Amino acid sequence: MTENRVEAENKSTNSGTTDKVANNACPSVRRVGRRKFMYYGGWGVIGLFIASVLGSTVRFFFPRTLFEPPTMYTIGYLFEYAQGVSERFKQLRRIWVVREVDKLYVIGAKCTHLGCTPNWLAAEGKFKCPCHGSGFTPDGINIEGPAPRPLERFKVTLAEDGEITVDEGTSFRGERREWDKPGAFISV
Amino acid sequence: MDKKSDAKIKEVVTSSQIWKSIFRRKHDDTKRSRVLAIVGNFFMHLHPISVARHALALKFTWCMGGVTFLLFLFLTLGGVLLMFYYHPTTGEAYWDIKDLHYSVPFGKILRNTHRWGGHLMVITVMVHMFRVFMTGSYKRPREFNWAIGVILLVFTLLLSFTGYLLTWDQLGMWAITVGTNMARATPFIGHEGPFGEQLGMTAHNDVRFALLGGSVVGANALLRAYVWHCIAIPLIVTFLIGVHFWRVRKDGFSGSL
Amino acid sequence: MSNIIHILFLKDNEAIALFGIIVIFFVIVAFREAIKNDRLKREGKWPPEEQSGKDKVLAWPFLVRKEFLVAIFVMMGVLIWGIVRNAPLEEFANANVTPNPSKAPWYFLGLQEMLVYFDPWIAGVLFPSLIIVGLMAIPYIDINPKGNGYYTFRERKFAVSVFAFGFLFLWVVLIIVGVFFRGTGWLWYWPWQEWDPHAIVAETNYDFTQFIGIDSKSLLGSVIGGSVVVMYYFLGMAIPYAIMRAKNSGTLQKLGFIRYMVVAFLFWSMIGLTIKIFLRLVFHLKYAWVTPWFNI
Amino acid sequence: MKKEEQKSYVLMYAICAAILIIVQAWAIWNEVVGKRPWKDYQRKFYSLLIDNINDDIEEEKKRFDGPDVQKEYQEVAQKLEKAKKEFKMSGNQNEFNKLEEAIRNIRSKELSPLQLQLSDIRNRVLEEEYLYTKDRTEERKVILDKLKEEASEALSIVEKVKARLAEMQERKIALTTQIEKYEEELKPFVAPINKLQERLTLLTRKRPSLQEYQIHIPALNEVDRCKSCHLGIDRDESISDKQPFKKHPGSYIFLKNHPLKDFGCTVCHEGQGGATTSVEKAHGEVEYWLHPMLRGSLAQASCIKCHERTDDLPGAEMVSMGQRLVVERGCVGCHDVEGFPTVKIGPPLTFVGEKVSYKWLKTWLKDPHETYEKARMPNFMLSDEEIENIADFFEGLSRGELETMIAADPDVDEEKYQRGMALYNSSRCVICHPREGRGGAVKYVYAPDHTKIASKISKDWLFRWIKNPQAYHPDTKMPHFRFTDKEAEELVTFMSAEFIDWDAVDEEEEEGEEVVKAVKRDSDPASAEKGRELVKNYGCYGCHEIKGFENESKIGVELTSFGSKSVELLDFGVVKDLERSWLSWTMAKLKDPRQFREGIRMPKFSFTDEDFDALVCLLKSFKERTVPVNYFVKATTVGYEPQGKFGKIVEDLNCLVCHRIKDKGANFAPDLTYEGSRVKREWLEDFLRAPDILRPLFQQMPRFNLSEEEIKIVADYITLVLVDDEVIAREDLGEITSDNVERGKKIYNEKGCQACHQIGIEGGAVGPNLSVAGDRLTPEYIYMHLKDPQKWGSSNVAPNYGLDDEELTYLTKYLSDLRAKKVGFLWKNTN
Repeated sequence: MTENRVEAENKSTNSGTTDKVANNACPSVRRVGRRKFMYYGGWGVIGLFIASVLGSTVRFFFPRTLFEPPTMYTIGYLFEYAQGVSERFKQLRRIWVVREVDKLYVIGAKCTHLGCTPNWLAAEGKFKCPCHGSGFTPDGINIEGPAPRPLERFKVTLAEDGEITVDEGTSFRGERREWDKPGAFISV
Repeated sequence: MDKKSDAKIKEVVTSSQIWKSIFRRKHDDTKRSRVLAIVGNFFMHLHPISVARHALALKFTWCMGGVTFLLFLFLTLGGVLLMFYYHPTTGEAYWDIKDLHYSVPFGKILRNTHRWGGHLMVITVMVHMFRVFMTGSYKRPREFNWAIGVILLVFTLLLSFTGYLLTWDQLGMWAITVGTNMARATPFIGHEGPFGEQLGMTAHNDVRFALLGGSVVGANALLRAYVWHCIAIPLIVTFLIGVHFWRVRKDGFSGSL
Repeated sequence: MSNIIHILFLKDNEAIALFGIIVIFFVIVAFREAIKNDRLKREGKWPPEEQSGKDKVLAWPFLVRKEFLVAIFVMMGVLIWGIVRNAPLEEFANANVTPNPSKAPWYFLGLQEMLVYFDPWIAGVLFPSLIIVGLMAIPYIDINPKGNGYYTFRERKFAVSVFAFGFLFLWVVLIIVGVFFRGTGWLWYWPWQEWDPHAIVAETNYDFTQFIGIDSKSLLGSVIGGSVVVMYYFLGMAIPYAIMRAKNSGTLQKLGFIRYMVVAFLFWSMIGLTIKIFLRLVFHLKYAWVTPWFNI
Repeated sequence: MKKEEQKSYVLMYAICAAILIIVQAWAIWNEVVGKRPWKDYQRKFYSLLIDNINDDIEEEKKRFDGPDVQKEYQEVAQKLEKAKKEFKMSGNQNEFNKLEEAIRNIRSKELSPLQLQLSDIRNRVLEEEYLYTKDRTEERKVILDKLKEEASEALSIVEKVKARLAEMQERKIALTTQIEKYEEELKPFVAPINKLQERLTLLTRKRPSLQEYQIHIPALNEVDRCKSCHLGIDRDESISDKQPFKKHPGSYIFLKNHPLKDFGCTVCHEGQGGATTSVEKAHGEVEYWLHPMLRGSLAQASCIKCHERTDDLPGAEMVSMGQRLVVERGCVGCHDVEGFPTVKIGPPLTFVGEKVSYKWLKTWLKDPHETYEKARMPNFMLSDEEIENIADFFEGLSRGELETMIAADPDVDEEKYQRGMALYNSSRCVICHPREGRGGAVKYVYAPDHTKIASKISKDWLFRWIKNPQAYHPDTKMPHFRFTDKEAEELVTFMSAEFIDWDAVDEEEEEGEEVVKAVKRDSDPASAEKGRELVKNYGCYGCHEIKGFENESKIGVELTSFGSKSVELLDFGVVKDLERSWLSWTMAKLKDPRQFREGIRMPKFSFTDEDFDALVCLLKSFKERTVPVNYFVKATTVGYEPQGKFGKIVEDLNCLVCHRIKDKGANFAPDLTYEGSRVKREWLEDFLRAPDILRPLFQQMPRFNLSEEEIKIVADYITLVLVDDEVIAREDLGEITSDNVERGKKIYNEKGCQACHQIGIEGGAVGPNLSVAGDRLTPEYIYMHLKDPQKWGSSNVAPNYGLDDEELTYLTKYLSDLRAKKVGFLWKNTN
């Protein structure tokens, strides 16, 4: 591994070896060349090894399976929701279920400013975030404070037996005009 | 490879500001810089500048102390990684190990090597001690370092022992049960040891109770084993290894007649 | 034969097999080196040039490169081992079901094997403490200045023999016995025998005084047993002392009284251990000394 | 030797480095491919899925290209083309575009700013309101009112704009109604193909990544990754009939009622749900995993974890059969199992010496199944000496009143014999007691075979038994027929002449022994004492009541947690070539209990293969329950007990051996839970007096000779208590006229009722005879029954025809009109 240095050392400290080098110069040069190749090759391989171990370690940090609450779940039937904002699933799933005259949708209870959980102020008819005072209308549009965009809505569908299924995997963002897309609401 | 370009690249690399900021000085093949390589490097500083020629021979040292240290480093790193997927509770520990086996990327090989490496370390520590005895290397002036070594041996066994319980399976649980049951027979401070009963020792106030945090191997014992295994003993061992190495450097390798 | 292979790959046993192989290998290396050195010494070729300690080699690169090679080699071994063999993981811990056999971690199996012959406070506490204290005491009681830094047997016959006996027999062999020869119910099984959890072995053990017809639990039995144990230590210490004294031994003078007592006590404890194992296996001796508080 | 400085390790270094990188590559391969078999399965699954969809598309295309479909399709397509052309031609398109533009403009230029303004005003209103509540000054009030006014103004403007917008949108939509209509019409033609194609592109372009699927149920502390390989387990259709791609069989019972997300897989099937690295590990068929997978019907062992009762549980047939067997076959006589009652299933042996003949006893002990195929008593494989000892012991169990054992007697009074035979038939003994293997139709009633009964028991005992079975055996399932002494004597006469073991008679004649009248012998006391020891040793008192053994404990091992016993604890003894597993041991133990070593006392039972499977399944379920409370399914009805005088009669007659009332009893005969609503009282009383032939021979209820008083008690109870509110509520069905009876008859014939039911002498014999249905059944019941046959008793196989109310009414009237007098075919009682 440190062969080139060894060679140098031999030349500088031990004059005896110079004879040998002189005597069979050609094979020695070839030998040195091959050694050098193996030396650098060896370091290259070790470098590769370390890199791959680091790579494996990085992979290690991304588990295959999670033990988190499901992102797809049911929230009961249409008839269970009266018009207005329902806080039934706020504790369990951190969502609000909103029913309007002709549709029902699900709003994620996560402020678009810095991710705090806003409060529903029924008296004032708006969501108000305690962190920096962002306010949202009942349909989730930001009306005051620093929040940059409306609250997100999650995908809702009706299962075969009439239960409402929420899929947090797909979210709809108002500022991108996604709220009219199919899946963003259930028409009643 | 062309020698000239080789040298040129080397020149460019080694004279760059980045290289210099890291390596502090030039590494050419002179005796001086070789000495400086040891003296001036944090990691290499554990070595003396030069060693007796016979101490280089594998058949003399067997390299067991070095291997033990290497394994200690390896086990520490691997152990830190394993801790990311481990909860020391009776409900989760076993399933976490199963998950390491079945689901976590590279979890299985990590756990396997941690286990086998641990065994190997116990083996190499014993063989290291055997070698030190056979070469008489504990003799003056290294008596104290031998004593440190014996303590390190004990702590190595304890490291492995505490690690046994963490899998929370039958093997670990009963190995620990059998192992700690010996502690209750400690004279005076164990409730089944000589004079223990006379001194008022019960299963709830003796030395085993203190070890397990309870009268049986349970949730407390698991947590204790975890803390001992992952934090307390490694800290102690690191400290003692420091002293051990420092003494090796100060006393020199044995063999000078 | 299939049984021994089965046992070999049970739990951590492959590590212990490796341990056995490594120990045998290094014992051979150590004694070969020792004999070689002794021969050189006898031939007057001592010290050999490279052991003078004055011929030094730079650590960088000559030591470091070797260490590096060894490191690669060890990592390779551990990795292969980790890929090929899975670490053991048995059933979920259950305090109500004890596996049969139930064994401590392998490095404590020597102690567990001793539990067969002694009460737990001796096998599990006293002897381990004595081992640790005794090991730490070695540099202070071994005042022989020779053999410092090279393998030798001739110059340290007593020290090497005792240590080799303690390490190889009382530590390694007992571990091997505990791992490979003790099966279900902690019964003795030869490697070719199959472990049978339903096997029955009749074994009745007797206390020492029962051999001479005295109840070991009586005061008389206790006194007799106690005096045997005390006499063992006393005579074991006193007789060599007297002999050495009579011979005017230089070793004894250098040792001094306290060192001598420590050496003798540790030595006879070790020998006593072996004697008890022998007596149990051959004569079914249970205890030599029975008291209401402890038994030996 | 070279000096250290001259040595070169570069070759070794290169080799070590090379090996190291190879090992690392190996480790990575192991991680990515070697230990992840599910990746392969998932790939295969998706390719199979794509193949399937391709096949479907082909099929759809063929259908679409068919001439009929094409013709219709083209028609609509042309209409659409025309509509489109018109849309363009008529200038509607221009208008459409204009409208669209206008809507966009209003939205962005008018509505948005207005809405912003509105929310600003609203915010200010809220602020002012808040401030006003603080200081309540007049100035604030003024400002607030002004703001509020502004707000309502802004709101009205917004509303106006919105209204305009809506109007415009309506106009826009109106323009394209034609096109949209045809487009809608076209859709069904191509929809299936499009849908399939869409799925295909989704699968090929955006196939789900290869991943571990996990079901995590914290409540059960369970992590199942089974779906990683069994990707198609919860699909509606199997894409392959090979595992692991199959769908779950019987998914209506299992998966629909136990959604994967709430139950996972291992709660029923066990196995190692978290394991994904190999098939064996995942199925838990490896060392150190205590719960290997329960395949197929063995998974029923898990039903018991949650379901308190399984006897009516669809899909749990095997385990419920096991549960029944454990009690019925006397397992609990020797083994304690938590949750199972201790029942002595055998007859009491208190005075057995006066009941059976010594000779019969010996043959019986030798092997009960030789004598009686259906015998529940297992074979204890006794030696001849043991048999003699036990027989001697039993012989001594007698009150000593009977001097002689008189049994079979072929020479009897002919007249008595004939009368006895008639009585024997009308009592329908054969429903329970088989004769030469025929009869014995009631499930789970192990009544002795009558073929050779006369050679077994004494006349005197038989007489007393027939008079009142419960006097000898309180728990017997034999009903208490109300025979007079004369009748009983006739029966005994008939039986002792009819049921003689002629083989034995021949044999004995050859040996020159006394044939029929075996004199009671005195047993040897020493031998009897030995017999007593043997009875104790084999635990005969577990099933039989034997005097002197009342306080003995069961001789078998407790089985409460047998299902979780580890293999090491099972004694394989001398058996070497048996697979070391719980399953094979248990099966072997049941089949041949004594093969493992000498001294095992468990006898050999005569089980069918099905029984063995059921028992193994049940034994597997014997482990500690670990499900949380909310998973636990309690039995729906709590033990019903018939009360009062009726209860006594029910007990005396053992009605519940055949009938079921409120989930208690067997289902051999009709469920009586709602009998009061079903039948008319007069008919019921007649029937109890003399049962009609209503059903095939082996199912016909026997005549119990009840007294008038008893009949009244039973009829009272049934009509008052065993009723269904729903049936009572529908009493108004109108008059029966010949007109609507005719219409009902027409429906009866149209629906093919006669295929199963008999009226008069026509029709099938699957269902009950309806000739006198009008006499028997209440119209309300007929109506309700026709409406939903399944609801009324589980044995009803009648299909639900989904008749409407009118049809139901007519049919009901027709059936109600079927009375004895009308049919002109008077049904006589059989005696």
